[in-house]
Amino acid sequence: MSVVVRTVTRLLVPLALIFGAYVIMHGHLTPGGGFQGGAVLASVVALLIVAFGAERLRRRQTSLTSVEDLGALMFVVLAFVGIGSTFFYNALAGARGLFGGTEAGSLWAGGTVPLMNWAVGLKVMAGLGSIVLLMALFGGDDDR
Amino acid sequence: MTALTVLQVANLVLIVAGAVLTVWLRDLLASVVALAAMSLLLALQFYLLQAPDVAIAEAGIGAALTTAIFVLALRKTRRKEEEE
Amino acid sequence: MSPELGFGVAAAVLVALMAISVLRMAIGPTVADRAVALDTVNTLVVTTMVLLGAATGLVVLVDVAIVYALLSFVGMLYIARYLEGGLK
Amino acid sequence: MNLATHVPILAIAVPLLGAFALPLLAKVHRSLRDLWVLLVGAFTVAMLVLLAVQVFTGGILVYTLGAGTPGDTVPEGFPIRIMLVVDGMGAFMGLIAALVGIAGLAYALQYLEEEKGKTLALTLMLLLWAGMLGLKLTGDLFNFFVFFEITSVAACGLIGYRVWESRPPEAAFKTMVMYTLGGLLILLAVGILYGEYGALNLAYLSAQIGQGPLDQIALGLLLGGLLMKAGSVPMHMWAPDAYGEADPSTAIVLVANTQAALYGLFRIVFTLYGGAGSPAVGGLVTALGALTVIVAVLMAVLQTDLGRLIAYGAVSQIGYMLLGAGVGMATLGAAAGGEAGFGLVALQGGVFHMMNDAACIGLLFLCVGAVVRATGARDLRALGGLGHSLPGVSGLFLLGSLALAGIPPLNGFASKLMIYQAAFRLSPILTALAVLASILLLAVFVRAFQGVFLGPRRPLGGTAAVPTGMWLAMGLLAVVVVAFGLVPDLMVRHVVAPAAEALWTGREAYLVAVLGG
Amino acid sequence: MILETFEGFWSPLVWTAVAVAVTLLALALRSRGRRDHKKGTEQTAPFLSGEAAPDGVHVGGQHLYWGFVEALRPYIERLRAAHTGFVVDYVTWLVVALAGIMLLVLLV
Amino acid sequence: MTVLVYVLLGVGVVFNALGAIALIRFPDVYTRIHGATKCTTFGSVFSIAAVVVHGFLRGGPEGGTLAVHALIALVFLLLTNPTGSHALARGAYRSGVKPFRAVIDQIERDKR
Amino acid sequence: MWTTTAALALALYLLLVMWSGDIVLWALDELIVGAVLAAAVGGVAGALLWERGGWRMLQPHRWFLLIAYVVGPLFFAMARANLDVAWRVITGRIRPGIVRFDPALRTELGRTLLANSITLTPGTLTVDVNDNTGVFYVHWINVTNEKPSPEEVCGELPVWARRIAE
Amino acid sequence: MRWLRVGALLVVFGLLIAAAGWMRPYGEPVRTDMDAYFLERTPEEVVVTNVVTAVVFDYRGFDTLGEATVLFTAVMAVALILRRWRR
Amino acid sequence: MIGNMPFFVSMILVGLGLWTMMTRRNLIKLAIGLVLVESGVNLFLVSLGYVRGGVAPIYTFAPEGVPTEIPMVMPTPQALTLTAIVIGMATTALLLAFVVVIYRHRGTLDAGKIRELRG
Repeated sequence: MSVVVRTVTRLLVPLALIFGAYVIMHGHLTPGGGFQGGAVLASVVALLIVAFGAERLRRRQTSLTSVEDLGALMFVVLAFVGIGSTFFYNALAGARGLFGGTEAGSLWAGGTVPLMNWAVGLKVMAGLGSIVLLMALFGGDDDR
Repeated sequence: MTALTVLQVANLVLIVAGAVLTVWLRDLLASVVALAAMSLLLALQFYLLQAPDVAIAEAGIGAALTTAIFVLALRKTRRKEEEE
Repeated sequence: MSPELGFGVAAAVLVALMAISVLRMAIGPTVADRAVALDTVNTLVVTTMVLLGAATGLVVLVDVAIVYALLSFVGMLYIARYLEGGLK
Repeated sequence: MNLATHVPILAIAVPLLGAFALPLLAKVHRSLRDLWVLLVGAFTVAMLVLLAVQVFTGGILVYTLGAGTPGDTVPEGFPIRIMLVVDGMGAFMGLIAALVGIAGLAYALQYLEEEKGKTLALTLMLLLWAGMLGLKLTGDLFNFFVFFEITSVAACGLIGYRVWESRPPEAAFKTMVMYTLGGLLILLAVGILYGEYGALNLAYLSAQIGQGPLDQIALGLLLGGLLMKAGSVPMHMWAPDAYGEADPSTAIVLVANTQAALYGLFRIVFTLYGGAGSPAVGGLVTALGALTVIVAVLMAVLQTDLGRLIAYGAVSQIGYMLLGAGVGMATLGAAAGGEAGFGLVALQGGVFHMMNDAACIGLLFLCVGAVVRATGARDLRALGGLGHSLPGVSGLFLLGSLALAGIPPLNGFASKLMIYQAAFRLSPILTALAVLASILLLAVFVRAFQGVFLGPRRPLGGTAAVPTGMWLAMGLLAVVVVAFGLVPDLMVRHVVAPAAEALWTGREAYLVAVLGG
Repeated sequence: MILETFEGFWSPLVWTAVAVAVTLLALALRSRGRRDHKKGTEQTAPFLSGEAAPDGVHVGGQHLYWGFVEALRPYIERLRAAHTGFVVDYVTWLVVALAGIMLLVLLV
Repeated sequence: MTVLVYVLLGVGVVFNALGAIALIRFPDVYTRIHGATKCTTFGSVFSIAAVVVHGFLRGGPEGGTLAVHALIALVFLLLTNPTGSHALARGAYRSGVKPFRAVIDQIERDKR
Repeated sequence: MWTTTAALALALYLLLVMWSGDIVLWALDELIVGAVLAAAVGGVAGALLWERGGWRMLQPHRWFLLIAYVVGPLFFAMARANLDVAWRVITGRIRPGIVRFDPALRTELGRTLLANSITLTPGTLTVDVNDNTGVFYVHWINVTNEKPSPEEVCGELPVWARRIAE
Repeated sequence: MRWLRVGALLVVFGLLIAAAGWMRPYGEPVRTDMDAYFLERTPEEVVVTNVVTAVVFDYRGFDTLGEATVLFTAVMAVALILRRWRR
Repeated sequence: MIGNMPFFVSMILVGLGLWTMMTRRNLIKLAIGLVLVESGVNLFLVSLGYVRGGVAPIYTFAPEGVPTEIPMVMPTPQALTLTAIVIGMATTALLLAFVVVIYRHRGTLDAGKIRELRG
């Protein structure tokens, strides 16, 4: 695409990234959360693809799927944390540790919820991003 | 509150218009554009229904990513819908 | 008459304007015309969301508008790039 | 941590965990990946068997996810959280899944080729397995939908595994369209029920549900979606495509997946609606079952592609299950009047046939896999004389086809006998149709056997050697086929009867177990 | 070892025993058959329609039940025509069945 | 100050309306992009400015957050809107849409 | 390199979470989290932002110039543009055409700034920018001269763009 | 065939519209026990102010796990389908 | 004034999607129809959760008197819809991947010509 789009993309990418991170980080306080922030981050990947071409991101494809694996694993492991009581038991909520804040509205409250937000956020970002990337990469050279 | 109701009704009509356009247009790219518009209006409707979480998700996924993969799929295939 | 009501009325007007844009989307002869209409709807939706956030007094709703302002750009770029003949 | 109390969730979560970790482990080393698959499979099977033992000895198991204790089901007289509810039927389906899943995995480990995306296919198989288990064990309607979608996506990914050929992607696309549409219908029904009763828990909804028009419409939507996924006749057309084009290791899990949809159907009709639904449902399901049996078998006669032929056979078997369950449903309303006997037997026959069908059809598909591996062809016109080079496989194929056609003393006969007898009481025509279909099925398989294995020796296009893993998978299923045929009563008395009872009269117990006295 | 059904029972072991006995009986009868049957003569050679079969020929699976299929051709052709392999038809059938199911469930 | 809010809002809505009307009235893609982009962007500036003023008038964390978030939305809008229009115009030109009744088409001329 | 990106990200984050606490306007938690996230963003996207000659924007006076430009000339031009469009919408009097001019800008940032400004200002719309030569092709709604100079098309804007970005 | 199509679609569509008409009035849910529980108890039980997030990640966390699995499955399937294959 | 209109609209979307899938032969149009059905279902779910005069179920910056005097809309349907949206995106992506592969093999998107599997 033209130089205008590329430059604006350069400027927008960090802003969109930090905004996505904000949406994930404040998922338990304001609208947002893992899915939404992950979708914002994934559209950053889509933006990069459309502005700079998919070939430039080909090398990142394996790392994206790895991030997705890690996010999914992290989510399951977080769910396993509560298995002393039950699977998915929110063992950290209100427990006064890190993420165990007792006051609703604090950044450090919610037990496993913010952590799961991050897990799902990374997962959704990598997942949707790699779907778009795979679609863009398919067919590559010999296709028109 | 009444203003909100009016907005909801108007927006619902627009959603139906967008959906009809999506179905009606023969050019697949135009169809995708109309789908994106419908998705946009759908997100506004979610917003009016006081569901900001869903609206954000629909914004990210419906407006950006679905359009992206549809356009990519169109690029890999062909644009016009063949006549019967 | 409080400002909130004014914001609500303004939002209603903007929704009516969206209807005009959807009309252009229906009749626009080329895909580019329809995409312009999409762009317009998009800007109007963002504005409407901000106005409604102010109208209902719910601050948290404004975040949605930010996401829209950021993301609909991506969809537009894909369509533009298709028209341009890129994205092989 | 007391492992025994967490058995239901471990049976779902461990395959999921295994699938998530699999691509990472495959990056480390391939043998580690294979080891991990076997480990996860063995653990899951152990959990499922343990679950079945617990349920059949101790009654319904309820596990509330995220609550303080697993038994904390109704915090304020209202089921808030998602629950896993395992009754006899669920445990039975778990056993089927265990059998089919471990056979499929063992087969796939040897059958799939490394350079053609083996890691991804194994991951998808684990995910399909986990989704199937979730579908069978969950007690929450929306959760049911979510697992339905997991199985859909994983199944379609596996069907399209051989992308370098032109037919599998087509089959996968068609299947995907149908599955997604069915899933959306189910979601719509869930929405309607939620709008009416403000709840998603199956037991709670069951206690509340009435006979209003909305309930009936939701029932119609659910029936439509589930019958589609089960492959009942007017909506069965995706099934032969999918089974026929999938790899054998996938196809047998797909069959079990179809049965999981059937289980969902039973669960909806017997537990959720439990008599409150329309009386027409029983007749409808019976009619569709009879139609499925006869249409699928007639189509099977025409096929020349080995995979498609067996696929139509599999569809006709679904018809038998529908027939049995439909007769049960039709007499459920009259159950109080003392006429219950034959309905229950029909239901038992249908439930038992699920297990038998999984084993026979699975065995046949696995044999086809060996044939394809040896020759690279599946067309009956191109095959022949394989009995010389693949004697063991031809024997197993014969065993499976005879069992499927209902030749005594193999297992297919026992369950079909129950269905015939019970359906005769409802309408002799049904039995006549079913027996006719069985005979035709025998003809079909005689034809397949003649075409593939008999005749003079021909040159092979591939390798005739069958690796150990494939032998193990086929042997496991063959043992099941023979054993259940020789001692069906043990199975029926100890496993099938409790499972059918759980559907037939177990609704009260189910509600009590979830909602408390 | 007896599977009790609604109006009877089924014992596969007894059945197997009987089947084995019948097989033995049949073998015994067979052993008392004609003595002039010799291997390697015309008596065991295959014939196709009265002609001597050429070497290595195999009647493939697709040739079986030709008569049956031919007799039922009108029905079977209609059935086969319904399986169009056309995705839109699949969806149509789903909707048709859904309409039928919903009407039946709602009205009956 | 409430009057200011109303004035800004009124101006914004009027310009937005102009944009939509321009979309209908202009004859070809490029002129429509002209109208739509300029007018809706400018109208949004005024509308959102009204919200910002309103937020600051309301004061406190709520009003402040409202104002700042609206401002951020505005900044993103200002960044993305003209770029999107430019990309679209370029795409439209390259896909073969000729400007309507153009007195000169320099790109065409340069290509020759 | 990445620190500047991180700083930009941090600024946006701090704007987003204003009024969260009492260290000026922010809570300590938010500051820490913002720093970490901004560092992460800098690590991921740092190279991208400053890839080609973006260094100039680090000089603070350019920032003030940018703000002054946006509030002053650009805003004024936008207002004029809108009145212009309004007039044309009502009268329907247009004389469109695509013209070429060379504003002689060298950096990508300057070209971007000018292109976006042109799109927002009276009667003009950037259709294409030549990547190598920096020649602008502009759709002009009221062509008065077929070979215009930059000043005729967009007034003082190239000067400002040069002042800010070069 | 064509009339079968149109008729079936009309029947389904009509029944769906009828279902929408038979629903309880829009905006006035009848039974809200579960949601009232979520709204009241979230600040204490899951120390969180966004109730939707609490529902998504705590009360109905298993659904979210399933959803993450669907996404994972889709990515794996797309990677399987769109990998480099030769004809 | 508004009645059950959102429900009607969502059902109309479902019907439109089904109609598209039943009358159009193009594979991508089929996927578009599926997306329409899905949007209809999502709209239906979210509309179910709306409470007249309610506010978003978020306590941060919520107005005074929540939730006892001012109602909050129901959170569960929103959570369900979130899940459904992501699931829908995943299935759409897979569907389009199949479409691309089929086009690669056959060079057509006409469903009437893509029927190698029949009978």
